[in-house]
Amino acid sequence: MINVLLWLPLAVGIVGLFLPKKVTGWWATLGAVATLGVAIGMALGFDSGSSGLQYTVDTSWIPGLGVDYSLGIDGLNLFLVLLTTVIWVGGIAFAAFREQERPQLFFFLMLIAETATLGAFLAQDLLLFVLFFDLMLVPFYFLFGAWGHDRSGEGGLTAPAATLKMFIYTLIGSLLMLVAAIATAILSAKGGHLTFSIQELQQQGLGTGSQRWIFWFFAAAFLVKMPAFLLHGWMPDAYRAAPLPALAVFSGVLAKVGAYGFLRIVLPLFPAATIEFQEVLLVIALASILYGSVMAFTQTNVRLIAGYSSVAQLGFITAGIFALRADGADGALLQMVNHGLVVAPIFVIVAILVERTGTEDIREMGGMALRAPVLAALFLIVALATLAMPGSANFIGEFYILNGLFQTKIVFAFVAISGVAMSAYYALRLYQGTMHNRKPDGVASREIGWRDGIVLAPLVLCILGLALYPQLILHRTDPSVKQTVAIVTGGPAPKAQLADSEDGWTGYAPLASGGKP
Amino acid sequence: MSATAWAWLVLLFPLLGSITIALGFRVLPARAAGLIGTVAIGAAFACGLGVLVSLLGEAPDARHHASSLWDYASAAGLDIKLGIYVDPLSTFMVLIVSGVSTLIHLYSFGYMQSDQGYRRFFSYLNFFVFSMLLLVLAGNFVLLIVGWAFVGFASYALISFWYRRTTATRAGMKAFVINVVGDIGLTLAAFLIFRELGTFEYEDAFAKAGQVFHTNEWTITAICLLLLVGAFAKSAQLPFHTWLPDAMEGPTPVSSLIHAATMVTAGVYLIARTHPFFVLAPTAADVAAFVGLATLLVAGTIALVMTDLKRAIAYSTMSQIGYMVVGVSIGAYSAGMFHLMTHAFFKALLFMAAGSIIAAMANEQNMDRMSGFGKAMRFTSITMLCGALALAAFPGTSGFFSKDEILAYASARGGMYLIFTVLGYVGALLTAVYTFRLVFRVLPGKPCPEAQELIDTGHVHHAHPFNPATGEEEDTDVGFPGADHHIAEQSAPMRVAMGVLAFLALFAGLVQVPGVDETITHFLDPVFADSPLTQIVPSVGASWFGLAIGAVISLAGIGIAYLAYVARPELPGKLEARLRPLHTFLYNKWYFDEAIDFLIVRPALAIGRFANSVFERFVVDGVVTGTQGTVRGGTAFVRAVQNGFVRSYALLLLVGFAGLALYFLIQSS
Amino acid sequence: MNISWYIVLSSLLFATGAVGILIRRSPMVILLCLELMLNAGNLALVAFSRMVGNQEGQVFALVVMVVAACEVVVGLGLIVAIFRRKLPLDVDDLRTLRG
Amino acid sequence: MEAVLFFVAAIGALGGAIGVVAMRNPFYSVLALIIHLFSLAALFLLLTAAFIAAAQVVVYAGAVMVLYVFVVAYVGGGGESAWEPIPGQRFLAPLLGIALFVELSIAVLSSALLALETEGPDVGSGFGNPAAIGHLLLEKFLVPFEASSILLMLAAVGAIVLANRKREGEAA
Amino acid sequence: MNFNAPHIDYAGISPIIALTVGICVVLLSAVFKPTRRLAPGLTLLTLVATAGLLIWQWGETKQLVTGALRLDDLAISISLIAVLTAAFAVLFSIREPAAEEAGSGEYHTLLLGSVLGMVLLSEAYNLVSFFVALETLSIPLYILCATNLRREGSLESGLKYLIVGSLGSATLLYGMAFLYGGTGSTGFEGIAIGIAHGGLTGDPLIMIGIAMAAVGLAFKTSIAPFHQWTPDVYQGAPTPITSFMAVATKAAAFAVFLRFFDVALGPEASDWQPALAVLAAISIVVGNVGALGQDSLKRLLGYSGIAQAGYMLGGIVVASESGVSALVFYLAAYAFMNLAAFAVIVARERETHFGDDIRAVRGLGAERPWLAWPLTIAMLALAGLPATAGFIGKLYLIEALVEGDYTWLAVFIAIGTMISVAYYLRVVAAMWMGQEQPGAVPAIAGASPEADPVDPEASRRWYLVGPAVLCAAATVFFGVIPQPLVDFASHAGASLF
Repeated sequence: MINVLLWLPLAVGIVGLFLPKKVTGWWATLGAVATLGVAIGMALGFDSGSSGLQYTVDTSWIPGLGVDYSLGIDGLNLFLVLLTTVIWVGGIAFAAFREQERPQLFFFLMLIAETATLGAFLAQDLLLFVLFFDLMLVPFYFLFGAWGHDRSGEGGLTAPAATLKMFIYTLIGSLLMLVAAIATAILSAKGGHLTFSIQELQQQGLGTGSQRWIFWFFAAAFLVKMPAFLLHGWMPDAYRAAPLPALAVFSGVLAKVGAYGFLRIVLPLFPAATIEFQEVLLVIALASILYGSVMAFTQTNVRLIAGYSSVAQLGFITAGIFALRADGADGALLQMVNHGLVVAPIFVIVAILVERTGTEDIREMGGMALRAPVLAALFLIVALATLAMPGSANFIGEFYILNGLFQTKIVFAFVAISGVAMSAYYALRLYQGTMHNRKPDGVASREIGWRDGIVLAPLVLCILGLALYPQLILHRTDPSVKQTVAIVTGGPAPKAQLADSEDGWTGYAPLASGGKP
Repeated sequence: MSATAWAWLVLLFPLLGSITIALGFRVLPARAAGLIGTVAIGAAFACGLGVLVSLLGEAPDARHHASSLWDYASAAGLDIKLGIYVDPLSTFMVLIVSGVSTLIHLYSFGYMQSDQGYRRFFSYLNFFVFSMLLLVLAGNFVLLIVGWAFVGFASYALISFWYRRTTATRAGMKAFVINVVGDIGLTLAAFLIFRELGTFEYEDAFAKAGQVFHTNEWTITAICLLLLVGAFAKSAQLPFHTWLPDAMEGPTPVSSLIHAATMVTAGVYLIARTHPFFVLAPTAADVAAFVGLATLLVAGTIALVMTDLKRAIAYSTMSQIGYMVVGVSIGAYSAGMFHLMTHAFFKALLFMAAGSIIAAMANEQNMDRMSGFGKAMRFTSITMLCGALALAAFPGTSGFFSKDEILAYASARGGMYLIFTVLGYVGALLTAVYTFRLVFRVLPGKPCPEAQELIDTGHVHHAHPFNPATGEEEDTDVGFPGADHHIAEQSAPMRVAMGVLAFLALFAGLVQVPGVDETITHFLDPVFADSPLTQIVPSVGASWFGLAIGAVISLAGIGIAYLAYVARPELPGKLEARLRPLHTFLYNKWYFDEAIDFLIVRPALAIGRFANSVFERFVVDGVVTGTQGTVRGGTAFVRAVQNGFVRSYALLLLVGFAGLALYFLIQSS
Repeated sequence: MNISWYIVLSSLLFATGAVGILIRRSPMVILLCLELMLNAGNLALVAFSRMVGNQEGQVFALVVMVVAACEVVVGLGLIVAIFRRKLPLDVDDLRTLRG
Repeated sequence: MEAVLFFVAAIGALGGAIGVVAMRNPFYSVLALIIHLFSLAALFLLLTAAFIAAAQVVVYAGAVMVLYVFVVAYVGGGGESAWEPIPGQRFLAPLLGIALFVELSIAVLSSALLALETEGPDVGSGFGNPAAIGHLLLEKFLVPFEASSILLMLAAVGAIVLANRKREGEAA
Repeated sequence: MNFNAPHIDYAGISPIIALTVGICVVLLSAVFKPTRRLAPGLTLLTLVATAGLLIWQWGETKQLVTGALRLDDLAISISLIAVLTAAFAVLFSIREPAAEEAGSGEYHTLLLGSVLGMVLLSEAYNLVSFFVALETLSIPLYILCATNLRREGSLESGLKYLIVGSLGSATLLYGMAFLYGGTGSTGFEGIAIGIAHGGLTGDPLIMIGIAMAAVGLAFKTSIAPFHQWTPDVYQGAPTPITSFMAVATKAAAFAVFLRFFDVALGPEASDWQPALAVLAAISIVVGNVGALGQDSLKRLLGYSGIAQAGYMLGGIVVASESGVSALVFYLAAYAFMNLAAFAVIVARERETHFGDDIRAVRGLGAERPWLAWPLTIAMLALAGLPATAGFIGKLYLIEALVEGDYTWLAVFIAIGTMISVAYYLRVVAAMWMGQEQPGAVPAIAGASPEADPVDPEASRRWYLVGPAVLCAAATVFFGVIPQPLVDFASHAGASLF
């Protein structure tokens, strides 16, 4: 089952290579939908009570190097997997509705990307994770580079150059991570049985001294991926260059892998270092929040507004994780899903707008709402979700994150929450600037066709559904999250029903020092 | 049917209405949309009555119920249910909100008839009512925040209803952002409450608060102050009030519903709702009271000089809310809520009248150009007069009783609270003056051209549409204020709505006459029973004495207004000339906008620009370019060494050998 | 005579050969200098073989002679080829490959 | 006696070497090398390596040098210009040479190996005579021996390839 | 005086015999006109036979001919790599002007000779056979580099290689002399014993010997700062020979590097490890930095080869079994990646008039997918991206390094890889994205742009496309299912100690 989920996209993509141009798009969409189906099937069969792994596959892959092919689903990655499959359906369908040059290759790459991303989420072997983590990047290099926008005309970078920048940037992190991963395995094996299985490594534990530097190698990889403040240098160019369908899936999902990595790997494997560097990471997170927001409301390029807003959002998520409390982490996970669900449609909408206005400069847009009320309505919902309007699942996400932060590091919470106000401003600015105010000449205010409709509507429906019942996610993530956090904070792995107990709210304050030796 | 069941229905109808209208925007005929909207709210009001009845059927101290549909977000020890809380207070609010809303829907049914986006309007309006009801019925702080933000959004959507007016969109943005600040205040308060009490539910929280905190502990004070941030932002109290005047960009019914009758009073409701906290944090309560007082006076003074009809009324709204805030913070809970009710009536009424007049003036809101509508629009002017009298607390009207009850309580509480009595009366004088300034400006005198046209032809004047604020031409696709909106004289629904409100404005006060019948106090008593402050009750005599003073003051005020604007019209000009600086100061609304702009907006944008132009380029990209530079340098060097001379290759080889040999020699023991 | 004398001599020869390669530009002379270095090696080998008292070093030296001969042959062949191509017999003028 | 011989031979070898490096004309360099080789052969004799010495004279000073002479004669041994195109080469080369010499000598002289300070053990008369070498070549070092024969053949082939007249190598 | 012939294990030396016979046959075939065309076929036959015999000997561990050679899995695996590479080189040489220039027979004889040298080198177990084998490997290459007599670059590269190469071997020889002097033995084990028991650990004499040996071997494996011949020779030599050199020479040299340092100089490990580590780091930097912005693909691969050598040296630095295995694995992977790349370069070189300039592959993705994919895979693999053998290779090396407490070198590899991506992907971008800014026409004989297309059909020749696809496939296959290759490598590693 889980193997099907993982390899189906790739298989579809390879077949697609040999299909005629016309049909590849549809074939790819079909494949993506099928994958989504599998994912949903697994989600239905998911036992929400348990905190352990489910649907596990574990066979030795390179025994010579102690690498296993082991996959599994638990509360941490269940919904990220779903998110991935959903977003990919959206992105591929959106692309399928439009003319692509070299479509076979385009969709082939898109589907490889899906497999790689799923792999990163499913992998339960440290090295397998690293492998997929690096692999994710390759298809996007081609997608951005070959189908991207050459901006050398307007004094920007050529698409390949911009993409190369992104590639090298993210590779710094992931290569260091490769070294770190191997070091983790070898050091914690202590000459004994060498394994990369995350569970076993967790059992073996790692010396605090080595945890320190290994922690940072991993952190580098994840923070670049997000991207976090000061490591986001690749983002503006890459986002400007990228073709929008690919960008939608890219910023919708890939950024989350970084945050997920913290939960899946850093917290369980390097608890001591995590506690030691909690503040540092929080500072980075806050910087990302503030910087991203400030940038977002001064940008004029709609892509970049969305891009920097993601920087801010990922800042929130990081903050949530490093609150080192179950609620913060829960919120972070919820927020990953939410952010994926809002940012992807935003880029789809941006694509639609660009088609109508022929520009990406928000100052040259506007007045779209009158003739395109449906588009406006959909966009409005997405925008409100983006600014974490109370009543949206995003609000619950941020509420949990900030609550977690508030209960441990109250000052950070106060700073972080100012990001909420700013997000209100830039999200509305994005909406108003495109939909409201006077309509400049040359802007064709057209309603969206059924094609874009069926791409957007499901995503928006997901947003609304979650808004009504975020519990759907929280309920399933909670046990695993509690376990993960408990590893760091040294608290006993708490029972699932702790939520109901009288003093559950006191949470688990991080130990002053130590954690795991 | 149980009270909670009714309450759920109360929420259901507006939501359904909103969704139906929204989804059916292509198929529904305009009238139908308006009808659905109005009926939905009417139904809500009916169910509200249902709640009331079933509550009254129970013992006074059993009149509170919580009910929840499902776990909204319960994990990691947070327990957040989708729950409501029904008690006399929320019921009271439900009735006011749904009642007034019904009337205003009726009014809009006529007023907005020929506006573009008629359906959108009703969809929004229904959504607003839903949010407002959610706000008042919410059973826990999270849901409260949700409702809080929803009304904020609804108000945003309706302020920038004519979204092709830059002024409108900008005003909407302003309102929204300030409201978000308020939400943040509430959220932080919620976090703190959760941290101290471990729950978000009203009942548990209030129950625990007594045991956990002792009076004036910093935590509880902090909680209250954070709550106040939310309350002030929503209720346009200093310094968060600047959005309210701009909010007048919205259609007049919106102003009357959201920015006069209901939403802006949410803050008052919040304070009343969380009074157990405020009881524990008297300091915070006093802060609230003084802010209310300040707002009351500041707004009153500004209202004196405003020339824009709607904005003038808006400022009076602020000052009236000031009264309510004072009331609920110093302990005159029922009095505050009472004033909230009466104010809802007469202020809604005033706005309706103003809307009608503005329609007649074809989108001209400047009072200086208005006059003589007394003849031109009889019905409108009569109703307006009723509203004005109530607002000016003319003896016997609703405002008369409600306002003076607050002041009476203040004096009864004594001590420093006498300040509130005294300054409250000063405010009352201001109120009377600016209210009748409006009346005397607009109604009497020689009809202005538009009024004349109306009298002669019976048709509303049509002007070339332009935005008075910016002077730019209106984009008529979407519509704009006064775009052939209807006037009361020509639309039955409007007349009905205004008639009812006029009646209420005049006589609603009689339900709560000191010593005679104190219906509201009795009804609300169970809610506030736990507060020691309710022990303080002004004696009947004292109350009547207060009423007497109030009557005198209000008459005096009206007199002054008459003197200044009818008897000797040149007087204001003279005063203005005499007190030029004061006038400019007031006319610029005490420079609040400028201050905020200077202190917050500009810095933020400046930082943004800096980040964009300098930081991004030199630091963030600098890292990249820097490394690139070094690598490039390395390349240049390597390729320079690779100079093609085989002999220099040999040289390097031997140099390397020498170096290596040297290392090994050093290594050798 | 002590063996170390021979070794020092051989290292002197080795250095001389190296210097020759570095400063001479005629490929033929450079080949000669290579011969010098190899011979230095041979001297060292033979000296050491005398020192340790087994003849492996001498055999080695013999093999080295063969190798040296081969290098010479190939080198001279190249020189002839270059000469045939009318290219200058100066290693410094053969630098089209660089950078 | 032996010391005298050593020094004579050493000076010869060194002089020859320096001659090779210093002579402007390749032809003279070749002659200098021949001197060098002969003195080297003498040194080999001193080291009781009779066979090697013989091979040295026959193979080297004989065959190889003849080959050299022919080639030099063929391509014409024009002296090279004194101009030094590579900056620093002239200056660095000698320094480097000295450095190498110093390093090597240090290695030798500071070595803890006592045998270096001896003339080596007394060895039987057979030491280094053709028979002994032959034995080693055909027993212990059979593989290198064969390999070097193949190597010679390959070198010959290479020479043919490079210097072959028939192809239009010279046409260019 | 009685002559007692040494015991000879003919099974053990059968591959060598096969090669020798092959050399003679091919050479003879060149003599008679009718048989001339058979040379490539015969060569392939020889190589196949050799490979067969090598595989037959797989698992054996024995000393041959009185300890002159040592046949073990390390030797066999390396020999196999060399033979395989040679076979591909033969295929690439079909219609290669250089081969016709030199005469097919002679050309292939020399090629086989070089292979023989490599096989001997990988088995060499005493200094003499070591030295002879090294020369047997090199001297034919000197000639082969120069065989394209038409092109000045070819001759130049030949001469440069000869001069610098001989200098290197002279140094090596001198070092050997010292080691022999110090230990009184030419056998690797003898040396080890001599050092260990002669109380000579850390003796200057030995140390300087090691230094010189290191220089000689570093030269052959093109480790900086002894690398400078590499780019020039790679670029100047006929492309098939370049591909052969790039892979096989490196493999054989590394084999003996391993054997000599891990066995003979094992006792001194603690002394030479840091030195080699530094050398590795230097080559990683120099190679990657130098490759940036190179327009000649062969030159680019030359520099990248220097960097890769740096990575591989790590396998020696740690002086451990896993290090050896990692190195062997990497060499195998390296063979596939490079051969795939070179196959494409040869094809384009003959088809376009750009020579080996990067412009020769621009737009390849659209017009020649069957060439574009292999080159793309090769580049990604060289960059060490996942799902290719290159990734596993790096993984293996880094694992060995971390085990051997050389994590800093592992980090260096990571950083180097990061830089390398810039130039590898430049090639990829040129193929797929067509955005490559046209660089100045390199006026160098190595890739003389004005050279007319030799064979317009080159991109469809089975003997070019076949190898390209095959090697690319292998690269991916061993990236996804590396275990077989890992076993192969770990056997080799186990056999050394």
